[in-house]
Amino acid sequence: MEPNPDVLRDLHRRMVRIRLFEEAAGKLAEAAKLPGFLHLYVGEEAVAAGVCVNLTDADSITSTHRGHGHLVAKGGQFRPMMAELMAKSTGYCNGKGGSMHISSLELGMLGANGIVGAGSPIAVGAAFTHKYRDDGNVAVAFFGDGATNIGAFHEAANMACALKLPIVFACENNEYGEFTRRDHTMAITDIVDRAQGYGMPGVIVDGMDAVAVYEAAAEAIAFARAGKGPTLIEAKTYRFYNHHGVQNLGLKYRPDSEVEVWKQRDPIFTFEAQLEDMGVLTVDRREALWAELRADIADAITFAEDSPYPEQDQILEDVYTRMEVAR
Amino acid sequence: MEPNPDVLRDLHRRMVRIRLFEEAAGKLAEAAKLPGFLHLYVGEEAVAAGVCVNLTDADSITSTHRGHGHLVAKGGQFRPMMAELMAKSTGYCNGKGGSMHISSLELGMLGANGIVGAGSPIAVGAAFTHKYRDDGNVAVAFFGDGATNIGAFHEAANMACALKLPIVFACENNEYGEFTRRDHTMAITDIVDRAQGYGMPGVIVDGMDAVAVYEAAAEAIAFARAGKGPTLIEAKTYRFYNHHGVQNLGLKYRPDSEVEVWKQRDPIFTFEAQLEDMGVLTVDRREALWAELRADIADAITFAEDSPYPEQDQILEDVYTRMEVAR
Amino acid sequence: MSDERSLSYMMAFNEAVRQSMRADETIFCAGEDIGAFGGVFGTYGGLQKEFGARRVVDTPISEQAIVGLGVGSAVTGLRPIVDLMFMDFICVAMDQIVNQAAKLKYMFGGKATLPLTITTAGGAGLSAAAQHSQSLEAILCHIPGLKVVYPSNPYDMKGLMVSCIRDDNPTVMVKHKRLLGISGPVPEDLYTVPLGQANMLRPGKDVTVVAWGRMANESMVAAEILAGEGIDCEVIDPRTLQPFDTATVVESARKTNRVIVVHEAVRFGGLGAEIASQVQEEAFDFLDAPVARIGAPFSPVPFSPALEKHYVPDAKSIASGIRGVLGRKSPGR
Amino acid sequence: MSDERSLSYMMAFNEAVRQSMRADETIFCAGEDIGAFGGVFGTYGGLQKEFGARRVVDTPISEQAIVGLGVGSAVTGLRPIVDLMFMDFICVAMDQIVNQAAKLKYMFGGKATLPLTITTAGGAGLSAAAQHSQSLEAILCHIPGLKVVYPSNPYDMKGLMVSCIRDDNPTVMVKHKRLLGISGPVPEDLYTVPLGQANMLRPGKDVTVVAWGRMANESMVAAEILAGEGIDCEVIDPRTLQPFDTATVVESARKTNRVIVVHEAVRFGGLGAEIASQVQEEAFDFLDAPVARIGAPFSPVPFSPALEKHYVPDAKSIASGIRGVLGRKSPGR
Ligand SMILES: Cc1ncc(C[n+]2csc(CCOP(=O)(O)OP(=O)(O)O)c2C)c(N)n1
Ligand SMILES: Cc1ncc(C[n+]2csc(CCOP(=O)(O)OP(=O)(O)O)c2C)c(N)n1
Ligand SMILES: [Mg+2]
Ligand SMILES: [Mg+2]
Repeated sequence: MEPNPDVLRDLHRRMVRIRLFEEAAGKLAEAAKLPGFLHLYVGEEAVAAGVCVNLTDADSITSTHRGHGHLVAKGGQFRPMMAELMAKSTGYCNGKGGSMHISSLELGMLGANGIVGAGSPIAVGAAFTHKYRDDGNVAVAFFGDGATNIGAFHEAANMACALKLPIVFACENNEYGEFTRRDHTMAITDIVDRAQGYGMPGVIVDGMDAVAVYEAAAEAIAFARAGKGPTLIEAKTYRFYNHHGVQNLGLKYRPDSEVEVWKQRDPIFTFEAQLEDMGVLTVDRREALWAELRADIADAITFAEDSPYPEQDQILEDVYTRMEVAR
Repeated sequence: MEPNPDVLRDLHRRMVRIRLFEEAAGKLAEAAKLPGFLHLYVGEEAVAAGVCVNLTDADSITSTHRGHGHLVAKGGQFRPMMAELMAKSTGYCNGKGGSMHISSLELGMLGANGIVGAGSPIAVGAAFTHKYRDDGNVAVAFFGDGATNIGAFHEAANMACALKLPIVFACENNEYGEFTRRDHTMAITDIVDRAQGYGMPGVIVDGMDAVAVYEAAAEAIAFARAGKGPTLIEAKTYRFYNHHGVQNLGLKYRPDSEVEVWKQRDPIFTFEAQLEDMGVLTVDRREALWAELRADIADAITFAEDSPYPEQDQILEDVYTRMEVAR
Repeated sequence: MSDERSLSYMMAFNEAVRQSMRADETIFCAGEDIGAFGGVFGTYGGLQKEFGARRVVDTPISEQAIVGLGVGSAVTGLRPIVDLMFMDFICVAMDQIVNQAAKLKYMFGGKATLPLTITTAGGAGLSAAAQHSQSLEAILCHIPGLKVVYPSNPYDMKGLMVSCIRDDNPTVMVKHKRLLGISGPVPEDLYTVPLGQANMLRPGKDVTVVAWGRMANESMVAAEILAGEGIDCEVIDPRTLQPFDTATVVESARKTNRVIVVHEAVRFGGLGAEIASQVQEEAFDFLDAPVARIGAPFSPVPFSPALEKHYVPDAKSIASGIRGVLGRKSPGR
Repeated sequence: MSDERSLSYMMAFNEAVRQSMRADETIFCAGEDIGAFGGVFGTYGGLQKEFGARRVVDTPISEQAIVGLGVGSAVTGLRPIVDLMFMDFICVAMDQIVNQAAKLKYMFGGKATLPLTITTAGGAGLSAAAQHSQSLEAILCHIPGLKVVYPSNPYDMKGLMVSCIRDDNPTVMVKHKRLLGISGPVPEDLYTVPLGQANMLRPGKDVTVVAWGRMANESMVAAEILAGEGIDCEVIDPRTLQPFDTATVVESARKTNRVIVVHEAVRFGGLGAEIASQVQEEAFDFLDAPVARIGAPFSPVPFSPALEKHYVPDAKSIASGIRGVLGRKSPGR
């Protein structure tokens, strides 16, 4: 499933959109303009983009605490995203969710999630709907390496296989859970070794290579759409910034040299070089794209800044869906 | 690790003790003399016996809802066991736990458990103690095939491997979880396929063959005692009676023919035939053993029947360990 | 007349699910042993036969994934009913219930509906010991986003279950294990009992008794006993515990001037505390005695029937609690 | 004088653990990121350096196994301290907490001791949204077998934490996230604050205010504001929520005749309900007004600081609540 030039450009655009959104969010956070926690996706763009290029709005995804990248890749608009991060009433969640719960049901993005591993069972439910309706759509659960140690992931993976649901488990293995190295918390080298325990295929992919992710995801998604059941994809990747926020202000937990090695493999810059070599992207077009998207970001920031905060009386709204009394 | 004749006789004795206890409990339950739920271990005796022959009282085990067999195999005495099932104050748990929570800390039996899968994390804790103290002891977690679908099992297995604890995960795969066939709830054939996802060795063993279980357990336990970490043992076995109680009174969920095939492989009778062939057990000795143990059971029943129920004022005892006020 | 047809509590549940499923293709059920076997309590009996394995799904023993299945399918447009066999097992799935199902709509700024029903079996009285006998409704009622019902009779069971299924919010339907076999009149048609409306089981003038689930029935027996002593109890079954019908209870309190709440859960921190607090807040000047509470003592549920029978409130202990509120002594105490 | 040494709430916790570990080899700590990194809140900082990775253990992200590790090691003779980073995550481990840790001793007929301490961080005020801001103490307090502490200042933090560690029962130590940085006098020696004893933060004669964690401090500010209006508040910090020091609160209620309970959790079903119920039960004839309760509105914790600031009670809203109990109007209301 070699991607055609349109797909390549689409992959690229999605990645750049994520990068710009995240860099902007990081800057705003450092300027104390974003309340709450912020988990940046920078460095991992190829995973969300590579997977989501294969999806439509009718397909469902679940996400993690590190969810902006997934929403952008699924088509998220900068304005309501930025507004949400700034806790404004024009945000995707009207300022009630924030970075950790950003979502867009119209785009099939069933929410970032503050509980590690909790998204996967929800993705199983979405996949169940797709199978129940026989609508040809799939669900993708994104989660980290650390999340595979939690029970909810396990139950979701097993149930999806037992019910043969149209779902892809997309693991972003960035070698850390918060500030702890992966090898302290599991005795295996590859997450994908867990796939066989559920009875699904597992595939390792270079998470810094958008095309590799795209191809693996295309296959797994086609497999799911064909009714053949789940796949576990492990994308080896790395986050360039701190677990949350931008710079690590606490104890050092990753050697600089390690960060540097991974930064050399920046998923966007290496991809751009390839695309230029292939003639799919010219320097002009690339620069125009970045400029265009930078303008979008600036616009979104202005929009968000100009937006009102929610009003006090909205606290008690949206807790329940109000039901007609007589039905 | 060929077992010597003493071990063989020990295995045999433990299995017969389990069988007699369980048959007696079943009869009492049918006579409405045992309150609450009762999950019989008949058919699976080779597993508990084969594992526990390798353990001392200083080693720890955790158990399941189907826990009598584990306690008997670990050296449980009939009198306090029977009294517990009869809800008497002379029971192992003073009548507060019953069948589903039967335990004996002095014997290293950390409790039957009414929550499927919940014993494994507790076994991890016991194994941690053994490692922390460097006392050379191990923990064994017993659990069913169905329990491997629950998150707590997964977390326990992974944590035990990550911390390289002296523990053995002993799965009793009896092909059913309650009234549902295993192949409806998982897409794999062998539970042991899950071992690799945690980074531990996995071994399949014939759970109707006490010697096979013994050998596999001996190896795994030696491995654990040597500080090499966990092992997953999958014993293929079968319960001869209903999920709870004795006979199935509800809808039929297992074909009679299936039950029959397994009963042909009765772990005790086939073993006795072998032992007689080997000259390890004479017919006389066998009959004497059954008679002796039957008498023990009768004694235990009398003891339990004659024992008093706990008194109302004991309800509020044992909730907390009382602390000295000033310390 | 169809209204006089008698059905068990268990079959009333079953019929609610069955008729609802016939009427709405988006409804499905999932849980352990509920398919081929019909559920360990028989409450899902025969449904898979009628609706097939597509709509009545046997799941692995995976409570977190079972509730997650409900959350994810509800938010994408289905109307799931998921079963957690024993109420104690809500603890296993607590994150999906409390942090996901209850909060998802809110976290999404209201842009989601979650027509999810969780069914479970609560209560003691079967010598099922500490992990299979709990009454944990107070925990659920403390969580914004959830609704909780706990029917005491077959009529309410059917009507409340239909309401739960139709409700666009996550609801928890608690069946009491000891009530499964009781029978009573249940109309054949598909009716609802609205959520959030208490039921006046017995009007009276001397004291208000608030009780649900099995305790509602025990309280009725207590009321009969006390009627013989000239004490006229008003017994209110809230039926829905969240949202709670405070108005009905407060109105009654203002009339009788004495209130007692009865539940099976341990007294400390039980829902009785919330009800008592609300009553004294809203009927302070009407109260002739403190609002009393009857609940289990502060211990896990003991296994031995010799203990359990004293642990769970019954008509006798309720009657003596009511006498206490009225400043009367119980005989032989 | 050592008593005048000032330490932060966070470091008071740290010192309690450190000094306890020096004194008792059976104590170890386990949790996510607590080892090399010292915990995401820094509360475990430097402990691994002093005690090594054997005694300060970084675990996988596995809350159920973390608590299970505590249960199993406690029952076999160690004295574990296990950390659940955010209080919201108790839901993930709820089965091990509620069905295992709390009940094990009882189910075993008393033949077990479980010297387990679970530490966690509760409370809102960091714009951490619905899944990282909850106050779920009422749930834990409803479970027989658990003890629960919630310190409001560094002195109590150290003393209560030492008591938790030494207690032979499962205890839950809730640190309030917003108090981590506050400082106050903390003796250098290893002292205890006994579990189950309330602390009279401020004697007064007009009204009793019961509040813990951050709300204790906000209530003290409210009391200062009201002092200027001639209202003399008695502020009681129970410190331990389970077992609850009813006697101290009731005694105060009998003196002041007016009581208000303040907590950060949602009002409905919060611990305030239990306290209010007990007060009206035991001081009915002394009360001049209903026992009042201040808590969060019945919704998940909203992310936006614009909403969260109104969601969490503060000195101002507490002051106006207290005025209400006294039948006075708040200015500008
Ligand atoms: C149940 C739960 N436990 C712990 C946390 C705290 N926490 C937030 S992110 C995180 C690390 C997750 O690691 P991983 O799954 O690898 O994702 P990554 O952050 O590396 O993308 C942890 C432990 C949480 N949010 N939920
Ligand atoms: C968390 C939880 N879910 C469901 C149950 C109900 N239940 C009790 S035993 C059982 C089946 C367990 O199957 P398995 O682990 O294979 O053990 P077996 O009974 O076959 O020995 C179930 C579902 C339970 N006790 N705990
Ligand atoms: Mg990671
Ligand atoms: Mg089984």
